[in-house]
Amino acid sequence: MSDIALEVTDLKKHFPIKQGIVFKSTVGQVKAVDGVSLQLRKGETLGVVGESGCGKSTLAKMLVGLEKPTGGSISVRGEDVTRLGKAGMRRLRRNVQMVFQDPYTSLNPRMTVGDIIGEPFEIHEDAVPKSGRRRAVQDLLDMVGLNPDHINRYPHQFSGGQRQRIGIARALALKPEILICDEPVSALDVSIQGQVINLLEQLQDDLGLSYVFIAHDLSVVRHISDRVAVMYLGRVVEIGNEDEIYDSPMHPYTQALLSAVPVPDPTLRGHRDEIILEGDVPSPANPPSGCRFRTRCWKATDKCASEEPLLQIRQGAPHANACHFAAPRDVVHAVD
Amino acid sequence: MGRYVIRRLLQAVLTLSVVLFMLHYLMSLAIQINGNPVRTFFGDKPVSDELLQATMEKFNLDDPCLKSVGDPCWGMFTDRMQQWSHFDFGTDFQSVKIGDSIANAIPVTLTIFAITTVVWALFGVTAGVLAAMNRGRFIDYLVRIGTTFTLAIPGFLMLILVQNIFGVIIGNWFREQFGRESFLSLIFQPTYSAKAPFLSLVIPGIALGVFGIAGITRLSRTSMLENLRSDFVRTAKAKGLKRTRVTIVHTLRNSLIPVVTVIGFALGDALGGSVVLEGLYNIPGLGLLAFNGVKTNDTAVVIAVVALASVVFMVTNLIVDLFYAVLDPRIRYE
Amino acid sequence: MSDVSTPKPSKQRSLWSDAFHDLRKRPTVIVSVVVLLVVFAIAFFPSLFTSVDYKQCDIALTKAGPVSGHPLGFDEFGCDLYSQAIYGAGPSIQLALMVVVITLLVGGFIGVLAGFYGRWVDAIFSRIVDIFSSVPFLLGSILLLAMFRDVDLPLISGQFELIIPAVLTLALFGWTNTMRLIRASVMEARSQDYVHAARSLGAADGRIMFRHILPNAMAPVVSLIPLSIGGLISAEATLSFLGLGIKPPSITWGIMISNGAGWFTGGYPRLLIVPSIFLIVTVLAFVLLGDAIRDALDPKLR
Amino acid sequence: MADVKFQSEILPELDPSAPLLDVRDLQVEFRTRDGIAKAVNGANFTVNRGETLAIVGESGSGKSVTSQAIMGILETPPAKIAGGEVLFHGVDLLTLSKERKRRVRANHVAMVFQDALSALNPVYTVGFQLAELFRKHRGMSKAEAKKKSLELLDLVKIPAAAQRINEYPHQFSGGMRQRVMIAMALALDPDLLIADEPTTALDVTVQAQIMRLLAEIQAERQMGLILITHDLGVVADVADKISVMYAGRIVEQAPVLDLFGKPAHPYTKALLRSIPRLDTKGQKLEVIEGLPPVLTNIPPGCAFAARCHYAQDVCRTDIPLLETVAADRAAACHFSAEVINGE
Amino acid sequence: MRTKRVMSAIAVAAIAGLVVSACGSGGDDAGSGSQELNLGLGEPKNLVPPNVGESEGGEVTRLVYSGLYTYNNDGSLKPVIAEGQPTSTDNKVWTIKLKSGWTFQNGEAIDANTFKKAWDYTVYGPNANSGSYFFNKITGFADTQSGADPDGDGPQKGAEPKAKELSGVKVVDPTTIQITLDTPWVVFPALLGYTAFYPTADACRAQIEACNEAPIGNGPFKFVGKWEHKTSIKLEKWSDYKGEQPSYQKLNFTIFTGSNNSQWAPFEAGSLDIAAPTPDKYESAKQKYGDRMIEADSPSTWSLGFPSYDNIYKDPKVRQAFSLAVDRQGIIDAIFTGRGKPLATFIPTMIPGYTEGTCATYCKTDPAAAKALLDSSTWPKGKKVELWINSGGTGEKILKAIGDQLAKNLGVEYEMKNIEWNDFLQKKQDHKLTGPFFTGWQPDYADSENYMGPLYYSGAKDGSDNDFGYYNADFQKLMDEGNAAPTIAEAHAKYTAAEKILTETLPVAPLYTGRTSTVIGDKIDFKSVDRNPILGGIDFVKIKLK
Repeated sequence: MSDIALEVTDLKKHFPIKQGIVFKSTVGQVKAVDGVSLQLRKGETLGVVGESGCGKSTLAKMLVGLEKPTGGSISVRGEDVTRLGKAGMRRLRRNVQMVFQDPYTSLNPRMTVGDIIGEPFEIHEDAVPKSGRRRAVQDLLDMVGLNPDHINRYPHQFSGGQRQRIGIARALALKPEILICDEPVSALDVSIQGQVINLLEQLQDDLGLSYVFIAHDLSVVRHISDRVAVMYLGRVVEIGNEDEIYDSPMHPYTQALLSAVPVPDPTLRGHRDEIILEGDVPSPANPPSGCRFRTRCWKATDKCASEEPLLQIRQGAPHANACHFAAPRDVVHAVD
Repeated sequence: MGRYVIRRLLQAVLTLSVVLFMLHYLMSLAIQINGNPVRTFFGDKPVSDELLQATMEKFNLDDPCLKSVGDPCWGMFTDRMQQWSHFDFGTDFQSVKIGDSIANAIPVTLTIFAITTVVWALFGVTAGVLAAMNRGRFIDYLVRIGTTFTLAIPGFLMLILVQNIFGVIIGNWFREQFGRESFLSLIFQPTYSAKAPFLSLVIPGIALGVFGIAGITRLSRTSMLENLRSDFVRTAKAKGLKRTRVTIVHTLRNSLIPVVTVIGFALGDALGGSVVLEGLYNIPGLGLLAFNGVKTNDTAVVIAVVALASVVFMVTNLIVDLFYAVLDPRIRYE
Repeated sequence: MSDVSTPKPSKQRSLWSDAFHDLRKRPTVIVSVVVLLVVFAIAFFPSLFTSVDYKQCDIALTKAGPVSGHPLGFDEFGCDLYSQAIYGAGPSIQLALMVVVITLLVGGFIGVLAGFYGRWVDAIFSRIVDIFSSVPFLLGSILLLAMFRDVDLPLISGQFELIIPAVLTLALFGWTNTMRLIRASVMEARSQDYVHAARSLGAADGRIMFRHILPNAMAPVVSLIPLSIGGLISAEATLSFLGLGIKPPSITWGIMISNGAGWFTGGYPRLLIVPSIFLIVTVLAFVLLGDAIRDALDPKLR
Repeated sequence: MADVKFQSEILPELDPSAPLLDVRDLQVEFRTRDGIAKAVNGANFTVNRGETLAIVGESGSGKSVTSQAIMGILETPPAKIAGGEVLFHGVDLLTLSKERKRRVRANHVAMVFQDALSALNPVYTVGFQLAELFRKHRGMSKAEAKKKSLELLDLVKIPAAAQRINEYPHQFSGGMRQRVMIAMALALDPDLLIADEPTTALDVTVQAQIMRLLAEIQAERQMGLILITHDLGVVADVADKISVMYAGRIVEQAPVLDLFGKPAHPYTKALLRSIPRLDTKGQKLEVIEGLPPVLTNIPPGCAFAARCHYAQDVCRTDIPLLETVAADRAAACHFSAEVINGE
Repeated sequence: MRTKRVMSAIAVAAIAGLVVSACGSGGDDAGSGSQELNLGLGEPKNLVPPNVGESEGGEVTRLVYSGLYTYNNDGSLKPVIAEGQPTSTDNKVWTIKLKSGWTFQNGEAIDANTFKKAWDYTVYGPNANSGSYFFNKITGFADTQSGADPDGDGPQKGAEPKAKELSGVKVVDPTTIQITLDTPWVVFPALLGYTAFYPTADACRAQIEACNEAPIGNGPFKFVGKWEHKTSIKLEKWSDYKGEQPSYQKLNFTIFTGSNNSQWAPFEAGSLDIAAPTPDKYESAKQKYGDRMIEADSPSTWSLGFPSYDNIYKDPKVRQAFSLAVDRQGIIDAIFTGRGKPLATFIPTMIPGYTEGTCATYCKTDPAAAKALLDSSTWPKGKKVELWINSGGTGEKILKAIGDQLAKNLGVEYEMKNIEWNDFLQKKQDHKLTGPFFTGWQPDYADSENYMGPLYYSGAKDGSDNDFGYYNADFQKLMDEGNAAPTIAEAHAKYTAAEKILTETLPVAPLYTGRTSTVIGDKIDFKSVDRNPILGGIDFVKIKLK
């Protein structure tokens, strides 16, 4: 198992709903993430997709230690970091870093680029000796394709794409093995998205990084990922290699999700298998019994309400899914 | 909502108890440091100890704790609270029931506040809205200059000037022209007149209103401007609604929400301002009651009036918050 | 809203330098800055503006009109009105500055703590703020000053002894506003991604609070500083007017107004008008500057 | 083109034979702190009944401003319509009196905004905001208006409409809110619907629902639809023809198949190549280097020149005009012929 | 035992009030022709005669109650209920005859017994009446007081008084009262016009608090309704009054409690019939109302007190230097627009026993002499003078003006110590004032003795029992001789000799007497206005409305 960079087992995050006049008591739980298990291999990119409210951002936050899990474990290099104290968190942070969604809010507008990228060195003083820090920052700028002379500029003097590069440089400062990218390109214009995606791919090649790539844009995820996990209401409903998921999705939700993504090719119009889901995602405070997707699923039976389908490799599928009635269906390509 | 109100009330009770105790402690400390106020009853006269003692007993100021600096005088505090629980607020140094004094003062101060609030609502909000609607034009500049000046002239100075100019100079002219009983003469009075209790409060009330009007006007203006730029106003325009409807139904109501909260706070400030106002105009309201209480170290009066002020302040703010929820359906208090 | 209103990044200047450039161009700013520079010079170096000792009074000259060397004449005590007005600036301005510094430090610190940690820390400080704000500011100040201004404070002497009681009182009731403001903007800043980023780098709470959150939460407070200095000068004048501020023979504009008020319709309007103009012009300059800074920092409010 | 409203009491002078909407050389400027920003710099396009025109562009390209100029809801100032015509069945909407402009809105031209949460007034119920249209434009009674509003909510498939009509916008989910927006736009049966990024804020599955709803309603009512978006996937799915905007200009205009098949402008071409596709496995993405120009300081010549592989000296001096390059299509490029014919 | 007496001035109101308005403010009603007199008033402390201690209460009490005597304008006693002047053969036992037929407004008859009961009530220790000390020279006074409290303010109480009645007061018959003093005192009758000696009805004493709110009087006016605290007091003519009846029906006091003296403005607005202009309005008032203005010296004196107990101020030269440095007329001109009179004596002019120019040497302005004196004194060079005053009121201005002059004429720096009234009183009594202080005196009775004995006489040889720490054996001796003198004239001769000693040793530097200027509204018949310099107020009973 030495090729596992990061392993998440039965990870849970429940936010209590509190009520009370003087003393508040917990009257319920918002189960943002409710039993997620994932493995990230060294050097690979694991895409995590799902709609808003599925828990993917909470998952990302737990992975970098911004949220404390309610249950389950996260192990980095075989060490469970959720059980560790401050020192463990420090180690986690040296190894696991995050790239944020919004390049406008994720950089402190009052700090220069040099200060932003150099901050990790100040926090982890042993990372780079004081004298070498400026050099190190300039190297990082160079690495992400920015002019090293711009070290004294402020974030607002850069465009969105350039800012995202700054964010990436900051994340790379401590030479982590794992980058958690939370919607790193969704705030960027289409013509800029490609630049950042290419940069991430190139850095992966150069530095041997492992990525957890969280996004709602399935096209981007397909483009960059080796493996993909699909989340719905705090659970992973399907996980597998990129082509397995996209070409032969097993879970009805995955199928619906993929079919809903428009493809920039007018010739496919009317030739794709379109699944339009009814209704909205249920509240994570009160998820449906059994299979969480059953309320919107066209395949749902009584079994789905009573028995929770586990995420496992089922018959007829090369990859794990969580559906009692899993069956492949190609919704991405034209069907005539 | 009910739960929220209960929680807020509980908080208010807690806050009030602390306020009461702090006041009590401060007043006790003042006596401990400055000496027993009962001493002043006798001026420079020699006072026999027994006379002093008897007088102190009469005003409940004979507790030995008042002689040791720093003593919180718990006993006095609990006694007072016990009295209060029977709605007995004690007597002041004139042996007048404080409850009665307050009851007499409340209508007067309320009248002032009513006038002040009307000034704010009528002039402040209107000016702010007009300025926002005519942004960058003459009326906007006029309103902005006006608010800047009202901010720049300290309240007490404004009151002095108003009293001297409107009450004395203009008022005297009216009195010479139209006689002393004329309507204008009664309005332009330099002090409160028991003969025309309402009319003689109009100018002071307006003056007090001018005190805090800048904040209201500016907030109305910015809030209005913000909403005029909002997406839902754009939607309303896209719906082909008339300008007046867009302004009043879709902008004004949303803009008034923050203004209402500020009026709540501003009334708290006005209570402070009323101390100066009522002193200058000799208006027998709460501010004067409090001011005289402080001046004479009349602990019982000060604590009662300030406690009342805090209660009014807290209740006003609670009502404002609830009203806020009524105005803005997004606010739901747990 | 519209696409164009977000200026293109590469040309954008920083918030502060942008604000500064914006401010430099406004006539009101230029005028008020000049006025304030003069006022500060007066406050800290009064002897540059008058060679007359403000304490040198000749009662025989009471309310006498202007004569050579005494351009504004004399007050009721036969003191030179001009030099009184000049020396009257110092205590007010010093007091206002001290109060602003204290409220910024105390209110800022507590505001950051309350906003950052939330929960019980916030609950406790918010209750304390409730307590202070439920006692009307002016009433509370009068209460405290009337009772305790005569108490000798240890360790303080000289010029400051005169203003310290008022400083402490005004600060005591003033910090809550700063605290509330800072708390609100800290709570807003707390959930920004750059804070998450710092946290995910392992930054300690102190670093996050003071390096990341505070500088960003300061903007709304900064524009309020001139306004609150103006307000404090007014407040000091009010207290002096009520006889609760600085004591003679030290002089402030508030005392001058208090002494002069009665003479306004008594044949000597000058005694009220002179200190009033000094006071109003100073406060006005602060208000205008504060307005301009706020506009510059938050253009959408313009 | 059935069911054309030949008579309109608001616009009696309209010419039913003229195109539904014909925008000619529309120019919009904004006063900003850095100078005049030319947000729209000569937009030309037409929309016919039953037709869907997609206006595609990145942020700052002027597509939203164009739509608001058509609606007549630009804030003026800071905006200023510097020139051009917006002909609705031959009537220039820009020259109408304020009152007539107002009545054209919602009756003839309606709009759906991107963020329904902020576009709906938070302090009124959904029912109130819908009924308002009927009451103010049609003079209906409260009860009638409510009935019509309910019908509309049913039309946009809001479940339990009778209860939800009394709820406030924040109590609706994103998708439901956008349906309310659509219902509002459709209330007075407009001839032209402008949808400004109607699904950008929504999840893909919801986006699919909304796009399908819009398509159905358009087909049923034979409205003209202007769809403003940056998402080429959505465009490919629903548009009849496409206008691509860049830095305030329309750089290419073409029927959907032609545009995706053989783009005639380097920008369009680069854009199509820079987006990852769901149905193909990733190879390295082509990127458009550089940034769009600043609107207050658009360089002379072609605005795209700095980022363009085809750029020659002429591109830096002469502004290419939008010219016909083939049947039904136009492009604003000095080298459109080369571009359309591949490399 | 402290021998000091009265100073009825209370706190802020007094210092401002005396100078500014003294007792009288009035004006006329808005021309409605109604028989009403509208006056302004500060809030009285108490309206029960035994407990009235200040001018506001005194003003109302004198209208609602009548006593044995009141004062003529020359300070002599004017009988009201009494028949003729008090008589005595030895100045120790005094006999007073009463008129008969007088009653209270509730019908209760007034006779000698009424007075005895009232006085017994007044002096009885536990009743805590502020007027009781007026009786302290009467035999048996000490027995009516409570014993010392063994534990200070602790829970134990002092011993009960030995007697409930004042043994020195005897009812000889229903119209004769006999008062016996501990020692002979020729001045004693001068006390009898004071409100403390006014009678109270049995019904009043039975419910003293109610009586305070709605007095049962025996004077020319009776209460309409209750005392509306801090708002108004309304009186109307009591038509059964046996004495001089007012010529009009109603007298309304509006009570002013504002932080400034705000009666002038309402006078100008026509809601008051008599008022005194505030100092700053004086000049304009004089111009406008000059012919209707009554200006008169008041019997109250104002001085700069010296802490003789303090090492620095022990040296009489320092005190003399300070006194010489003050320009009294300048202060009066500047702050009171000339309304006041520099004091060159310890006794004001209208008081029996006044002698002109007793303090001619040191009660004048002579900066050169002052400087020389100070230089030759023990005054430590560079010492900052601390000037003490209770905060609020006009006194602060006067003290500042004094400070300015000390600075100008003596070259010393000064610092104002404004402290709260109660603190000031306490510190003054405890000899904790560290510098000169502003002090005023309003007489209790019209005699020169009252300006000296209560203030500077000391039982202890170090002067520790008066506020000034002043002790002078010669002065003590002369005062004692004066008190024991058989006739008023002889007494005054001794008192004047004693005053001479004060003018050399200066326990205080006399500054000025106040001068009231009262403007009479034009609805009042100006000729009917009679101002009593001893009582310091206008006789409202005599006023006639036009």
